[in-house]
Amino acid sequence: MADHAVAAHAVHDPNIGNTGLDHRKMGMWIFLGSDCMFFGSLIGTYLSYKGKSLSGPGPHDVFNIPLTSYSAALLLASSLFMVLALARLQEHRVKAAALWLFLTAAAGLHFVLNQVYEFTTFALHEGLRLSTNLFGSTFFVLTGFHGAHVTGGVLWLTILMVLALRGRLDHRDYTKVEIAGLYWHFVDIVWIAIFAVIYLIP
Amino acid sequence: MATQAAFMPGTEAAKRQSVLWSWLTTVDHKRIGILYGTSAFIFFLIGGIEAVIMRLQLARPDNTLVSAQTFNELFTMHGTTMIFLAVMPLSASFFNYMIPLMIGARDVAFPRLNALSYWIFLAGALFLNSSWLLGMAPDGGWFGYANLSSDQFSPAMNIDFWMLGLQILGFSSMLAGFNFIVTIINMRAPGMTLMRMPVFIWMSFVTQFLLVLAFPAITVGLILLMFDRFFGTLFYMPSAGGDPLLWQHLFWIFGHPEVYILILPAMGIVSEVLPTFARKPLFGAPFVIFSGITIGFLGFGVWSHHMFAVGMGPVADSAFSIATMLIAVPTGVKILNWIATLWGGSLRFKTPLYFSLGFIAMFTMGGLSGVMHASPPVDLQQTDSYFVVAHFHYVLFGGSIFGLFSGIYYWWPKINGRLLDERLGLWHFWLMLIGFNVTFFPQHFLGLIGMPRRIYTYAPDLGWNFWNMVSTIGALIIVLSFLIFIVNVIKTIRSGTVAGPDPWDGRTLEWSIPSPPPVYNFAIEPVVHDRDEFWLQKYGDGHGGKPATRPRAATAQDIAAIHMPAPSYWPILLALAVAFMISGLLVSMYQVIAGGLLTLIFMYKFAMEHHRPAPGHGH
Amino acid sequence: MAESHAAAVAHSGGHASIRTYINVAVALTILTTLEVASLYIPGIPNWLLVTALIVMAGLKFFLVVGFFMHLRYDSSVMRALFVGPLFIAILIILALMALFSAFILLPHHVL
Amino acid sequence: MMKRFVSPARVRTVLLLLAVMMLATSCGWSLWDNPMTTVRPRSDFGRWIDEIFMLISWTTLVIFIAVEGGLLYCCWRFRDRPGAPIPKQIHGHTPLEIGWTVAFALVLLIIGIPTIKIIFRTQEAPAATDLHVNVVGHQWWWEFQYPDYKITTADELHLPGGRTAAFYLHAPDVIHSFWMPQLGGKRDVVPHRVNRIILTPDVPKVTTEHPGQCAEYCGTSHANMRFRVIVHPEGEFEQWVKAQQAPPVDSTDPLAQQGKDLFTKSTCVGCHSIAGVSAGHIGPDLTHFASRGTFAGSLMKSTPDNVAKWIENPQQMKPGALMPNLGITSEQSKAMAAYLLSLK
Repeated sequence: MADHAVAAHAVHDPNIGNTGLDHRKMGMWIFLGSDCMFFGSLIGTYLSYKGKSLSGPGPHDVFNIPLTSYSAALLLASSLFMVLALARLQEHRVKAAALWLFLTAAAGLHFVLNQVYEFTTFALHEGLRLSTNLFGSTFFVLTGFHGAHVTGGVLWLTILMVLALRGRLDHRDYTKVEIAGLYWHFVDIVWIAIFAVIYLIP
Repeated sequence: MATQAAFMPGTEAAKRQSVLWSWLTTVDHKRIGILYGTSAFIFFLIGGIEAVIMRLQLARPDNTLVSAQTFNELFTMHGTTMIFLAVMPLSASFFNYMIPLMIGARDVAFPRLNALSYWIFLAGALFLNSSWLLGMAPDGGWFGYANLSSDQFSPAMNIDFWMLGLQILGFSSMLAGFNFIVTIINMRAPGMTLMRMPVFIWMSFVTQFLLVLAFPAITVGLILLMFDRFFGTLFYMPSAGGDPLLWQHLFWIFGHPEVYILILPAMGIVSEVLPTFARKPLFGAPFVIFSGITIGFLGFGVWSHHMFAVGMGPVADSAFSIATMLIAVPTGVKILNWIATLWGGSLRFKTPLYFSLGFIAMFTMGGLSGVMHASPPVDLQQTDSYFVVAHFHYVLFGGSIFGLFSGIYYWWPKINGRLLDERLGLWHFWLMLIGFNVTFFPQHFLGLIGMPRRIYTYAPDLGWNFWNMVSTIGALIIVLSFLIFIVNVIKTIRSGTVAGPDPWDGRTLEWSIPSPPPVYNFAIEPVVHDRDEFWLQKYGDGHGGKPATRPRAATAQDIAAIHMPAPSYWPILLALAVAFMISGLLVSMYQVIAGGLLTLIFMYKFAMEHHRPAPGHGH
Repeated sequence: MAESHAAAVAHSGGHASIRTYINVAVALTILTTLEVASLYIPGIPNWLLVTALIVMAGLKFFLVVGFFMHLRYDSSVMRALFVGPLFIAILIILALMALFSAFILLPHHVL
Repeated sequence: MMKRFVSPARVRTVLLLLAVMMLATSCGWSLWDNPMTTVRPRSDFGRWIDEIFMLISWTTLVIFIAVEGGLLYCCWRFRDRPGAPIPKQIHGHTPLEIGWTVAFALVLLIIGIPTIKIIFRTQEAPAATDLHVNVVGHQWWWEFQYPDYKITTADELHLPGGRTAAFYLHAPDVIHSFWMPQLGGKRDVVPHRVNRIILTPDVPKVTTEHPGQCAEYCGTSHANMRFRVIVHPEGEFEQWVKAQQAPPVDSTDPLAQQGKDLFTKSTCVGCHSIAGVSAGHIGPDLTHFASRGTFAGSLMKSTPDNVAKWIENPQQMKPGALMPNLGITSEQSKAMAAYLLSLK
């Protein structure tokens, strides 16, 4: 039966369509397109409500720009780690790929922890909660959903790393890692937008 | 995936599986299509019963058949059911069954994801309807306008059922959308360029984009509502500066493309049925296709025409009015192209053609009344009145339902292998056409003489009595027509005339294979030269060109080499976990957490099902 | 270098070389620094700050999508699948913003 | 199976159907003159809308006849005949298709240009001389305030014919929609936002009544959120204003006296205001309750019977109403009804 399957693989990879493109990768790109609309709606909500809170605190009472810049840098660096992991995998250097995957996930986790710290500071020291004012509602929901995306990505990358360390992931699984990478970079570009539009623009 | 034991009819493994288990774990696009279609029809009947109760209540002024609360629940659930649980899944059933057949593929790109979409849909539908059993059916309208939907004004769980149910259904639709976009782009038979795709495939393709791009907007709207209701945020809270109109915008950014999600598949079906029964190609297919794309694209820029009365100011009113009128152009082009398809043809009047002609006639009326309220001043009189009720029933019933039933009569022999009864089919058609017009045409009058929507009762001295009674009688005629359809199905499902592979002298690839098709659809992958490939194989191009070569006959070896995806129980388990997690929001946070963990674990299992086994395992 | 690049392209639908990645990462770092620094320029007019921030964020966006996500090298199908929705999303954000300031907002207590 | 699509029997059926449809439609025409009709406008605003509605109706009627006629003609002319050859495989005709695309666009210009003119004409700024009316949509009744005259009334809107009125729409709870069909289009009443309608009612020969209703679903008793617009001929409006401004006169009727006593001692005063008696602001102002013909969201005529029944059991008459059942006996409610109906 196994021979059978291998033969079939050799003839035609079921994941490659008649256009020569990979189903999974194409599916991921459409998902990301759809996610653009998701974050677009959230960012649109934030911007529509900008400056319409009836009470404080406002964005510039609470934002810690140096910390957030550090977080932004973390995500950018993790994006670099991600492409390096992919390159190593392609060179059949599975252990090195696992290392870069680990660093990517670690940077992501660090980002999430920064966010947890940021949220608790806002809630406990600045008096900004979900129900404080419109800014609190829009800010926490927007950045919270981004944080949830990052957390999901960290989980995904960790699983890939473990698989690689256990010898269950190699260059044949390039596409599996690549689509995880696409997702990861997307989370990064959403943060690029959030960082500029929410944190930096006065 | 080829790495697992292939599910082949007639093998020992297949025989050992019980029938039920094989349906629960199926990943065959045809079976999933049948599941979608059957569920959708059942929900269509439920939505229909809700409609009839409302019509009975409104038959007379000051009627007391149902209470105000029940009536509000009825119209909320009627709208939600018909849109999300009847028309959309009925379209989905055609996407599932027909897309692979018409593009010459053996399955969809992600068969297990396809099963997951269905099970999530079913879970969401059952969740939504379970509210009836608890006596807490949603009562905020299918549009659920904030801030009536807020904690303050709707403290009971009715709105929660609606909000969470819609969220679940949204996941299902988006997953299906990803799947079909990849399927259509990536799995077309060799030679089938985009412009050689059948028009039904094109319309489905546009619909999928609308699904994946429109649903995120309502997902966000619902998330904000959920946070408002459960976690005390202020998004739709006027007292805190929140604007209830934000909901309306997010809802209609989704809601208007949704209208095209409902109508485009029906337009695709009509574009297949007319050429088949006129025995000539669709007139100006590229125009029809580009019209569909234009409608889809413009559909994202007109949402505020549902909100002309909210006071957006003259500039926004004008902009959205112009955009809305622009959409009438591609729609009108389609109608003329369909009529031109009939011109010079040789029309064989079979049931599917009747329904398609009914579609054109009724949809035209819906389209024209739509042009009326594209004009904001006129809309100020017509919006939220029965005129609008009449309008969108002409579009969604006269359009979508007629189109979808055209598809049912057209493809039923392909799916079931037997024809539906022609005489009963005509009875169904004529009663439905008459009943439909008797029900909904008078509602134009009612709207123009001032009857607002969503009222459970009215005073006797406003001149609405007669037309309401007429409308109710019409609704009963519609009920009769569907009873005839059910009789037709029961009568012919096992004993109808055997259809054979090509009962209508069809034009597209699905008619080139047996009815019902084998699990693998095509024994030999077809090579495509034309939009009407099968017609070309049979008759040539009509300009003296030779008929296209048919694929060679399949040998036993060919068939043995086909590998179909193995059945899987992870889709249904994952769907259950998702439903368990989301329904936990109504029960306890522990259930949400447990459901979330289960979802994660099942997702992992789902993803790893066909991953290479660890080295040293088995091989 | 060129050969390995070509090989890589042939292998997996194409992507850039490691050096390109590093260059992109450096560019991203510089842009981020500039973004944050521009906040602290004394007396910078608001419109200039906003424009500069949007341009820089747009550049970063383009760099990540184009190079890290290989969209520059990928099939035009993939590009269309992402850029189309992105375009619609941006239009909708802009439309929402326009709608929410264009409403007639009279003071609440005209009574 | 369907060889003879056009048989004499079928033609007769179609003709019969057409006759029935025409009959039905003519019934429709005679029904346009209903109290809430939108096509017999009685104000400038209503007429502007009607003008453009008629323009669109006639335009679309022409298209309708052409399209449906063409469809029926095709069905008859190109029906399958026994032994017919395979028709010519025509794939399209580009100039023709471009032609009708452009034609549709031109038709839309006919509709679009006047539409935009009227959008702007109907949303002009109010003038200082306009009669200022605050419309407040409550779940489920309407409050009308005339700040210039310091009058507040409920479910009954009085307007002077021929004078431009500017309505400012307020919603303290959820979204409603203010609709006076015969006087023009509706506008939503949205919390935290003040929308406007400006219109000039025609001068009627005699005092005219136009029913109106909430048109945006607003909860359980949405259907019961009605009101009446009363347009006065010249001079009469001022009389009405004077009557409303006057304080209520105590009735000498002992039953009414007893009712007043009950009213002032009950929880009624917490919600309702009667000048000189109570100052609640949750329910309708009752100072001149008896001057209005209807009450409770214009649901019922103000007869002693109705009012008493309502006080006893409001929930039964208007499901979900915010006025609770207060456990008032039928004797007490009769007395209170007598009191309220003495408030002319």
